[in-house]
Amino acid sequence: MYSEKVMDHFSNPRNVGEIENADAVGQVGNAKCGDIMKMYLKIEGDTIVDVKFKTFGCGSAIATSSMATEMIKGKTIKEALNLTNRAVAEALDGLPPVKMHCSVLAEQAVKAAIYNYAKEKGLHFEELEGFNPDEEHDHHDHGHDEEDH
Amino acid sequence: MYSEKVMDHFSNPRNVGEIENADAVGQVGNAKCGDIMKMYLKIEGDTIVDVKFKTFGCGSAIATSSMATEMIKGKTIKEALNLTNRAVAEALDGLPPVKMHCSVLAEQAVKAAIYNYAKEKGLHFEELEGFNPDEEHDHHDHGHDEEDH
Amino acid sequence: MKKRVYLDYSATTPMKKEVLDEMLPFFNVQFGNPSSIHCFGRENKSAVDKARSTIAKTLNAGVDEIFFTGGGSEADNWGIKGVANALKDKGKHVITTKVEHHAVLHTCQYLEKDGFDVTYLDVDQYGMIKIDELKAAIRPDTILITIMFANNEIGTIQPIKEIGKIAKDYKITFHTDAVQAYGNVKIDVKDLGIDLMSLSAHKIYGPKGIGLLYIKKGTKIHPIIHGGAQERRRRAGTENVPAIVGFGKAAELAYENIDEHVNQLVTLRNRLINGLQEKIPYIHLNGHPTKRLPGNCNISIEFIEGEALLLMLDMVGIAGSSGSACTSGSLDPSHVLMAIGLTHEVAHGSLRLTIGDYTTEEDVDYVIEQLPPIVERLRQMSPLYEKVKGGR
Amino acid sequence: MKKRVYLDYSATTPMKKEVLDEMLPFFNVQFGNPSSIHCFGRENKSAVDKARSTIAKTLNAGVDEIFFTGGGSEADNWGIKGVANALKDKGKHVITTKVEHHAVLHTCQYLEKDGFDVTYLDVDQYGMIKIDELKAAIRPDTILITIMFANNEIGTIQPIKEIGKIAKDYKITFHTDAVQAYGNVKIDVKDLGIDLMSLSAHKIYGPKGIGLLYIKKGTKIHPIIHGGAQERRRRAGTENVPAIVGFGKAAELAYENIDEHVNQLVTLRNRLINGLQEKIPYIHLNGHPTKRLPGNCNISIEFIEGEALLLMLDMVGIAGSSGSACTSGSLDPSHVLMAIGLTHEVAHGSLRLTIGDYTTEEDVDYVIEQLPPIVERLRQMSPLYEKVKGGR
Ligand SMILES: Cc1ncc(COP(=O)(O)O)c(C=O)c1O
Ligand SMILES: Cc1ncc(COP(=O)(O)O)c(C=O)c1O
Repeated sequence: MYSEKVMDHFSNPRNVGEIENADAVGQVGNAKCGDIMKMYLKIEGDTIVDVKFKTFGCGSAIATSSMATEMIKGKTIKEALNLTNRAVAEALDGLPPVKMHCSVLAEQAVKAAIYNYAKEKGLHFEELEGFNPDEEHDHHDHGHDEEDH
Repeated sequence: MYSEKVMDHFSNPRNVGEIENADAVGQVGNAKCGDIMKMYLKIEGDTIVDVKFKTFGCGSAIATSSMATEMIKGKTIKEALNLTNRAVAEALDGLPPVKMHCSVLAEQAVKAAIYNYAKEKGLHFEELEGFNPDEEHDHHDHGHDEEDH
Repeated sequence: MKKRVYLDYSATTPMKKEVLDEMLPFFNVQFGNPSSIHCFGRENKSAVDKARSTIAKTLNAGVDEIFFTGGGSEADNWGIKGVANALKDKGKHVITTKVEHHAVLHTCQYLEKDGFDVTYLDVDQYGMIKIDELKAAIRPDTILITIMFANNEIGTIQPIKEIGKIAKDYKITFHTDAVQAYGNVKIDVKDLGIDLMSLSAHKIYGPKGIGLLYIKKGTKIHPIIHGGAQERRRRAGTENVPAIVGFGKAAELAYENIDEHVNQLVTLRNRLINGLQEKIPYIHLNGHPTKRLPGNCNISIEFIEGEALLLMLDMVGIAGSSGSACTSGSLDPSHVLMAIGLTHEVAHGSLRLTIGDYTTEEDVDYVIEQLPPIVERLRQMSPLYEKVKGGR
Repeated sequence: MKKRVYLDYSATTPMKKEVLDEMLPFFNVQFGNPSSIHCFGRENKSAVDKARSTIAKTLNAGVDEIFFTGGGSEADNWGIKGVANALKDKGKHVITTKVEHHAVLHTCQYLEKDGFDVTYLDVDQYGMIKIDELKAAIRPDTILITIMFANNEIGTIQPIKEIGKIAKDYKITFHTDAVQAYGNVKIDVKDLGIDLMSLSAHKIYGPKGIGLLYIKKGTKIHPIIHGGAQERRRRAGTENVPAIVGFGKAAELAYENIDEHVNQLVTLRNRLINGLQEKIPYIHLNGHPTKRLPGNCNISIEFIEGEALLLMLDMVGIAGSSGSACTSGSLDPSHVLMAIGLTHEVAHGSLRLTIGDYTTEEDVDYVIEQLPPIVERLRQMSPLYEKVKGGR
């Protein structure tokens, strides 16, 4: 059901762990849905010099976390904010429809960390306009066509 | 589904045919139900000296006709009138429940022939009281337990 | 061993060796539940997907329009009750015919008890519905038309494309029971305008206990077997993997050489019909002379009764049927034969011989040789025959 | 080949060789339709009768009380909807539990849409219903109690005999889903006071796609698959002869040495539970400690999620499940685990390992060896675990 890329990132996840004294930390998801992602960023200037994650969740939650950290490491904050869930999913050679919410979660986790960072530092990023880290996203629509049953 | 006896009487039926100038002829059943039995009797005194049948019907209709003719041949009219459908069925080592109506038909065919004979000759047999050869018997209740469907 | 000639392919077929071979590993090697996450399950999921796609292709349907069931009867029940329940707020009128298989007929009768109104269309002497009568039967509250593709007893093939067109014009859901047609007729669900269609594998040399309902995308229908999330949440129950795989293989075999298959059946069937008609007086063919299933020969043999005939045929090793095999629990004359206007006695004397892929010319000739004396023997016993011999 | 350890016997089982051997002739040699009159059919009728009688004996039921279906889900749907429809004039209240299989639960929910009233009984921390609550739920319009025999996820066995007694006292029809219990528990339908019971062959090393509904003589129930006269006019569809024969053989094998079979499973299961509990902190057993299915081990492993766990287990060749296999189309936490009071996160971390006839001590030891490092690895990735390591 998963691509080889997903299985690779699941079984050998990159950047697992915590960053002591991280500059930015963001956590999204909740245990009810079975996925919690926590991201730690080390930021120098406007560059993300290090990133780590911890994830409670299914195979694709772990794989998307891993892929997302790889994709933003060494990038600017702006670039990181422009990371979309589709880009993460594509980088993994796709996700099953029922798992697309995991990639959404990964995007949200990056945003949440930067949101917290911006709040602390009094910075403003237009990419974060309208973003609310506590919002309950309907990321658990499993995409079944329940049409009429 | 049929006993060996039934199959024997079906594949080698005894007394098939007609009797020219029979003393008694009786026909029961109708094409709607798929069974018509016609019996011809040759009667001397009060003895059935010969009997033949013709049957349009299923395997057990043919077998019960054959068995019934065997059972009344050489018997007195009274004895023939006392032939029950159960006796015919038993003599055949039983019939499937859905086929019991065939044995009823055989009993009726004998009775009908004697009824006609009695009418013609002005005879009276107490065994025929209440017997009406034209009555529609519910002999096509196939015995299914349709309980509640 | 005694000669055995099986001419009851419409009742059921032997499974082809290729089908069995394909199924075998799934019984005890690759036996996992396809809904499971582990490899025992995953490998089966792809086997199921493959079968689904093979079958979809034979119908010009999408893979997401094929839903496996426990047989043709379940598919018929689902198609009809599922739509009736989904649309009952829109209307409660259903149109069908007098010649449907019992799986359709009894389902419609059950709906009647449930407050639905059902029109049973008449058919002509060949078992064909009349398009005008179908149109006339349509009401504002008609929600479903269910008309079989090909009749299981007399083989008559209905004008499905015309029916599909009418259903579309009036925006009525159209279900067809194609259990007998599948494998014997080319079916393009899109071209024919079919919304729902029932199939069964054991009629095409596949396994028993597996069928399917084709559901055109967007068709409103409720499930009838609720439970697990299988079949995209529409038909619950652990997938019958070996049977699905077998169904897929049987479908592939049926359609890879369908023209040849049909030609062969038609040739043999005509040989049989002609041979019998030449040798036996007072018989006539039931069903449409040309618009009929390739393997179907249904004849009425006057003055004798079908069961006795079947028993005598059985004694010489010939397997046929009288009316539908499914209805033989009751020996009432077939509703199909009554609907085409036969009298009770002629209906009782009907014989259905259905030819299939393993039937040979020799088999057919054997029947042509064996049947006439049997018929004559039974006629000699029949009180209905004497009149004719005397009279006509 | 890589080591493969199948511990998902509750999802489905491999078919036993003896079962397959028994089935094989019926696919293409003795393939006739048992409803047919000819010998191809007759010989199959007796094979079906034999299987029916074998199974009836294992249940202390009459042969005329066994009705084959296309699986356990169909049997559940039939038992429930069939009674609801037959008795709806008497009342429209049904009692069930919160821990039923989806085949029961979703059927009950469908009835609710249809105007029925359903009480879903709570269960205690072990998944047991409380007899007092059952009694309290009974109303004058209660027509059906449907409570599963043994739970498919956590293995808890309900007090069926007490339930049967209450149902009888109140003259309410009692249906039980014994799909998981059959073959693992001795079942005497008369002694237990069961009116209707669903079984499925593929859980006892028999074929998929075949199940049955036991219907106590005299029980009022409508069919749900209408059509031909099969199964004494109660369940239409050409009999799935090979599968019925296989079901019969599987039943025979299951009950000829049931005590031994159960002992073996219990021994291995306890070895597994004890081994894991010794080696892994923060885990606990779900379900009743003693009143549980012999092969069932269901544990919650805190701080990690089940799917990830299953994938890692799969990589080392171990097949388990997290929640019911049938529900894995949705990854919502199992309703059963929620009903016994687990929090969402603990429910997500549940692992079901079910042991069967082919499980060896070696298999169990392999799991006890492989699981702890996997759990530790996933916990190291989990943001929920850090707090504990820091805190507790
Ligand atoms: C308790 C229970 N009931 C019903 C079912 C459904 O049975 P089947 O898969 O044969 O439809 C299952 C298994 O899937 C089950 O475990
Ligand atoms: C036209 C038709 N519909 C439905 C069925 C029922 O199919 P099944 O026996 O697979 O339930 C049959 C055959 O029995 C049939 O011939």
